Amino acid sequence: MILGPLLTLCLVLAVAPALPGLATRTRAFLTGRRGAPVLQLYRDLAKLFQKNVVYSRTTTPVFRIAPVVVIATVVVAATLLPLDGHAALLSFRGDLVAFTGLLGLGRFALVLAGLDTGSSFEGMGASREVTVSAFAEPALFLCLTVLVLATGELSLAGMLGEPLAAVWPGAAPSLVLAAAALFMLALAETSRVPVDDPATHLELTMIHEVIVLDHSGPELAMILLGNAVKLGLFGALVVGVLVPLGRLPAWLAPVVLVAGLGVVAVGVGIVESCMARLRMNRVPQFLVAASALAVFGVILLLR
Amino acid sequence: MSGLHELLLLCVVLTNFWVLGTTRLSSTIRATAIQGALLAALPIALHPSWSIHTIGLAAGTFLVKTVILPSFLAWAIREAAVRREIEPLIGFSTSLALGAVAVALSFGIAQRIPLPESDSSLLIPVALSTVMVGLLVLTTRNKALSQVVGYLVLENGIFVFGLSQVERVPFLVELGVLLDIFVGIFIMGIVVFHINRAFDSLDSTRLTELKD
Amino acid sequence: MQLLPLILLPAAASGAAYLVRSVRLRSTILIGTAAVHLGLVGRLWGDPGSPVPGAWLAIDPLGLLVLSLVSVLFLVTGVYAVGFLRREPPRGGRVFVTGLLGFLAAATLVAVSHHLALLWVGMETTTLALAPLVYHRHDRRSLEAVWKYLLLSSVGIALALLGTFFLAAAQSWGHPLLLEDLIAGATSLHPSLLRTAFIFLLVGYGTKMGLAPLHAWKPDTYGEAPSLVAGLMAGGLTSCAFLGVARITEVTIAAGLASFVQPLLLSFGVVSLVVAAAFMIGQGDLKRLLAYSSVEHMGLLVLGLGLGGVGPYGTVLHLVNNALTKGVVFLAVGNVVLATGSASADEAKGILRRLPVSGVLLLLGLFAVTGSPPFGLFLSEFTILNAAIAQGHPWIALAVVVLLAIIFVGMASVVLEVVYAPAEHPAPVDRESLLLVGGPALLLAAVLMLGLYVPLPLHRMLMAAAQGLGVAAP
Amino acid sequence: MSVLLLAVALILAAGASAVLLRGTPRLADRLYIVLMLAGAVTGLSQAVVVLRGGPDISAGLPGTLPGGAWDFGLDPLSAWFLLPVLGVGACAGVFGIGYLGSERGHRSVAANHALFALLLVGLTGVVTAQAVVPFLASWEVMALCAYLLVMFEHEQAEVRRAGLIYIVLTHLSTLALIGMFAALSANATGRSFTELGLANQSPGTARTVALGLALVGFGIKAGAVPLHFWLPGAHAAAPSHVSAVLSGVMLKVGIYGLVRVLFLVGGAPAWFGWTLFGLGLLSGVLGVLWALAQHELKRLLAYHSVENIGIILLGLGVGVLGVAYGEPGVALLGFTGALLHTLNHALFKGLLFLGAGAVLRATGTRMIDQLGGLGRELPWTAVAFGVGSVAIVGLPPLNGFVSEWTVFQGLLAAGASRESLRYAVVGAAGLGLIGALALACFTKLDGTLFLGRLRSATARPHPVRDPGPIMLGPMLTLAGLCVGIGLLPVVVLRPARQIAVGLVTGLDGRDLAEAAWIADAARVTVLGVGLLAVIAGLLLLRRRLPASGAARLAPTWGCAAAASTSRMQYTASSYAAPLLAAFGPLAGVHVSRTADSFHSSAADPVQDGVVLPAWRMLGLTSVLLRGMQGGRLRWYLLSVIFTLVVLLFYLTNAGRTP
Repeated sequence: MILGPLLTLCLVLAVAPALPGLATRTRAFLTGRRGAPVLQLYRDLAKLFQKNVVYSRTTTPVFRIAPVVVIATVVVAATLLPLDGHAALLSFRGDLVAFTGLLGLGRFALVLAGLDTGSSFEGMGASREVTVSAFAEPALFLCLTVLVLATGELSLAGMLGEPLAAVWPGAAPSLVLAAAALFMLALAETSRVPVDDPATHLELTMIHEVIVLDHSGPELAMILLGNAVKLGLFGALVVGVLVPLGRLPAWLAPVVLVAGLGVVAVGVGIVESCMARLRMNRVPQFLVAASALAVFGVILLLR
Repeated sequence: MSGLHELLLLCVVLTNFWVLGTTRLSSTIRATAIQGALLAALPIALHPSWSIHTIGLAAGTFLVKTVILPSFLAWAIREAAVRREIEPLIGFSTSLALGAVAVALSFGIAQRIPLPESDSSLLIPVALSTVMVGLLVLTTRNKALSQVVGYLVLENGIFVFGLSQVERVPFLVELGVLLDIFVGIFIMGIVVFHINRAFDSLDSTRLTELKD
Repeated sequence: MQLLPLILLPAAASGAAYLVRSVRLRSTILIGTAAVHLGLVGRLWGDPGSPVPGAWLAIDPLGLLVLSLVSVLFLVTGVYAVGFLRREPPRGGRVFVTGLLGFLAAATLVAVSHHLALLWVGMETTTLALAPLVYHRHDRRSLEAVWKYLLLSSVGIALALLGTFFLAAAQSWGHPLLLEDLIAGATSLHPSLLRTAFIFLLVGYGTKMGLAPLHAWKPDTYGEAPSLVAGLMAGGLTSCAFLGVARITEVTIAAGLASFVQPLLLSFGVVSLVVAAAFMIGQGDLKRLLAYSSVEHMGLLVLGLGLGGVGPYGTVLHLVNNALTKGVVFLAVGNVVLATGSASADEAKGILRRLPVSGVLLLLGLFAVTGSPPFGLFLSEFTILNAAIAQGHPWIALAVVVLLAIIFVGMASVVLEVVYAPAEHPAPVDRESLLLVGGPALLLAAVLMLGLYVPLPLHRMLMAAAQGLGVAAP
Repeated sequence: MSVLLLAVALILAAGASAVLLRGTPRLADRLYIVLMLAGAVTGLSQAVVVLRGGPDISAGLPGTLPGGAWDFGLDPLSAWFLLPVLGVGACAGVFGIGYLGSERGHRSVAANHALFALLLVGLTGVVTAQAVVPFLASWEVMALCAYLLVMFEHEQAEVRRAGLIYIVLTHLSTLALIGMFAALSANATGRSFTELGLANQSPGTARTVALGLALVGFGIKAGAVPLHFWLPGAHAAAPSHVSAVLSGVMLKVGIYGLVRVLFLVGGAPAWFGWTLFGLGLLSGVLGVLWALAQHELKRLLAYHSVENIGIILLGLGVGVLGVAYGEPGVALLGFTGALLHTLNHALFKGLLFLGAGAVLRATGTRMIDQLGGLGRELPWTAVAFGVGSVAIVGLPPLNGFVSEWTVFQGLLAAGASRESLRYAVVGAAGLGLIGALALACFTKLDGTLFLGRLRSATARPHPVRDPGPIMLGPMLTLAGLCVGIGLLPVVVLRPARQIAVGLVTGLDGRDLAEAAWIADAARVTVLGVGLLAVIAGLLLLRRRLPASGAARLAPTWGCAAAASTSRMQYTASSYAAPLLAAFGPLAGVHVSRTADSFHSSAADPVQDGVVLPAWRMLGLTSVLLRGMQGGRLRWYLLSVIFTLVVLLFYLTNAGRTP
């Protein structure tokens, strides 16, 4: 029984590193450049895992444990999602709180690691990271609330699985709004344009990149991987909301899922190519807009 | 002899006006002395039955209100050696006018609020007007001593009122009342004396140190 | 006729105290009289004696309650006075003791007299007996205080006499002005005359109680009189004055005029609370502060009286608690004044360090007098609030809660500063004489006990006392 | 009951020993610790017995009215709240021995210990009292002991100010409670809780008044916005182990009171539920926001207590609404979540205050921006504090998560229900915001205190070290409990749920089935253990990597800038600035700029913006009345006459009707 979800999980973990590459490639293509190959991140990870590490003298064990926590939380969070729309490895009432909680724990560790170096740059990055997340969190909960109200289920496996497919006709508008909001959140949580620019080289404009400034070798690799998987998870949420995977046969669902992830990545790329990056103090408004979409969804269901 | 007490009561009213109108402390005291005498006469006039009660009451009243207190107050003035003029807050004519108003008012009230029936239709109105005049003096005079006089007048008014109940209130109590008033005035006099020493004036408007 | 000695003994003692020259002997007379008086009162609890029809002097529960309060408070104050006179310059010792004992006699007369005119005589006498004590310090301020005290109280009391005559006029049956007959023949009383009488008596005795807006003499007098005298006034004199109000209320309610009486009492109560609260904000002088607190508690007394239901029970309980608590706080403040020479919050500071015992007494006294559990006043205030809500006056209850809160801020901000703030010129720790702290400590213990539970005999007595005031069992 | 009495006696004995043996401090301390722990264990054992379904315990003395009987008792609700009282209380007490050790000589430490013991006894009395007078008496003992403990350093003006604000508000709450009980007992035959309950089953004026006053009285004690402002000052002024009890336990007494009242009146109306809900949302968001703005360690923690109280009130509100709208399942979740969070907050907030105390003792400052890099010097303190922070943010796998998870379920289930109760779902978003802000706040705190480098230019007088076992022991104990509950929630979930069942009417079989709950709890355990396992595994794996061997040490990469000094680190204030800026004036940050200085300070919008101005206004208006006491005898006489005239008018008009 748990074999299917397990396989899907491994699949998602496997394809996740390709997603950022895909997004970047799309962006390059649309802006008329060749850009790095889609599988670039795999190579980087492979290289980084081989590399030796440099630690700042200021740092404490927190700095070394953080990357592990980051990736561990993302992976465990993945077990709560019914990736293929049928079942999740682990599911209980209100597990969506655990899902967000785990992502939060990862962020907690990452931010502390940044502060551990005592560098003003990384302090700045950490500050921005928590600022962004402070506005992202309510939006995420509103999106999940839409699902709860639509399906009446309290567990992710329920609200993204068969019951969701059943209520689609009735709740379509709200669900679309929620999906849109989730997509915006995906941009924010995985630090893409317009919230952050992974391609920038000026520390003062960075959010995510500047936190990991001092990380090197395997630690850096884990953080990059974790970020990629996070994108995968949010993509999976979007796909799960929009596509009634639960109705598909068990062998087909994973394929559709991967395809959907690809679409999401391309979408990210398109957004990056046609949007400029927002000023730091405008970022909250972007996320408030996402919440607004979700709130509309909620209101549609409440009335 | 019902005419007599009516006459006495009218005299009481006149003494009230005297107290209001005169400009000298000593003469206000004389006025109260005479008022006391009138009050002493009233019980007998009202209750011709020569009972111990009325006699005693009359005697006691006369003793306290005509003899002792006025002489005591006069002594206080002499000791204090103060300027004898009264500086009222409001002019004499005004206070007289107010006194007249008080009399009118008390006759008016006599109709409005229910009052004990008494042998004389004048008794209650006069009592009330005397009470009002007492309060008037108390509130409008600046000299401590004249305030004592005002208090005395007030008490006189109440005494007149009490006469309507004279057979209801036992003799002993009447004496107790008299004694209390006597002691009260006595202590006030002493305080006035001290005030004069401490502030070298009887002007009670100077007593405004204690406030919030 | 076991009541006469109660009056004559202190009267005689007061005369004696004036005659003797030796301070020691005078103190002995004072304390001895107080003790014997208390003993006699205690015997009355045993057997109140059978009421003699038509007797002017009789003992009833409410009267006995007030009598006991005065007696207890007087013994404590007397003991304190001995210590006080030792510390003060000897001047005035004679008049002082004489006045105290005279007050005891007069208060006893008030408590036991069932003839309302006689009650008036006693009331006036209490006023006069305490006047020389207010003037104890013989300076301008105390002179001003005693002048205002005398004149206002006398005018008030004069109005009460007028009211008494009105009452006599209203009566057409039984011995004149005799409480029993008034109540028994209440229905035969002339209603509108009775109303007039009630108003005059309420204003008259209300002035002596210090109900706002008739309270003006209180802060000045309490502020200038020696603390123990102020305490005796706030605990004893006001209780006597309240007895006057209670008597006439008994009669009026018995005559079926409750609907006329209660609004008056309620409005006096609320106004007193408001005025007390307003004047306590930013009040810098401890004794004036306590004076306003006394206004507040008088307000609560009449409030409970006016509420009906269990209100009167709360009132009589409050009477007891208030008397004892006032003793505590005034005597504690007295120690502060003795030590620092001032009762103003700016000059008296660091009391906890300098007078540890009195400091603690003052601190606990603050909480007791503001009705914090488990001190007695909380229980009576609880009962009064209970009556307010049960009788359908929730807004009065809420108003009382808010006003009590404001009052607490006013008191706490001053007292806590006096207790805790470090003094400008740190002084060594005084060793406090037992005479000065023993009494208040005992009173505080009693107040605490009353908050935890009301002993059965006292409860019965309170019930009986509240009966006449139109009470339902709480 | 005798066991509980024994516990109380032991705790009192501990206090007494502290005073009587002042002469021999070391003996006194040992005895204090032993007696305190013995008392706590005794009492806790009794509580556990009751919580495990043992029979309720009750005892009392008959009393006369108006006071009524003196009943005490231990039902599951009391037992539940007894856990934090004695558990956290005892830990803090032991910690206090070490904490105040250095104060001996120039302060009355012994008295402090004795008062602390008395405070615990008062708290025990409050949660076990079953009648009005014993409740209020214990309540005031608690409040006054707390006051005296707060005034420990009363020679400082700001301590006295904080004390005054505290005592004023606590007295106001006492008055409100007196009024509340007066209303509840308006129609009651006696003064015991059972009798009050019987008298107030049906709605009516008295009950409405009582509920309103309960909100004020218990709201103040619990520190719900806008009645919270006594809390930061008092917590900052008190010695840290006292702060731990004030925040961890005394606030909870307010919650206990609310729940007890709900028990009495049997199902409160909807308006009450919505009020609780609104207060909860307000307290939660504003509490954490204001916490983020603080520069001072203990004030920050105090504001976090406001936030957590908000979460608890959210749960209570959902519970009441569930009952009011006939959704027992929702109500059950709400109440359970509230009760759970009460216990959990007691644990981790106690832990955090003790940690703050350790930091304060080591460094002598409470100003966050002067600290830094303590992690290397105080490793154990850092670990304990870190556990506390993760717990308070509500992240898995610690206990904070368990309770917030339950409250969330309540909110979402409310949304899924059909009644107008479903609007409560907005609370979920609010709770999400609260969580994210809390994360920001505690990353700021941990990062600034323990990580990076020391910020203050002033070199420390002496090298700092972890405190001794007396102080470390309690901290680690509490940390262990946080982890334990997080990994094995079922232990606390079941009793909490049992109590909630007693509060909810009209439960059907589906809601009553406990199995589903236990299964979910078990899955949470799996989640937590799994997470730890994955982390451990990955760490091992990391060891195996070829590159693991030679790690090179270098200075922090300054982005090609010159070597950065410790002054260049991000301060806590700058860390929080962008987030606070997004909330504008609501955050209550006051900035003062001059040509050469920039200073930001945190004010309490309620206290400094509303209450104090209002009080000043009151003072001004009262001045208008002062004229009455102008010192002129004439006016006094006139006021007497005036009164007389007014009454005579009343007589002639209203008086006519007999």
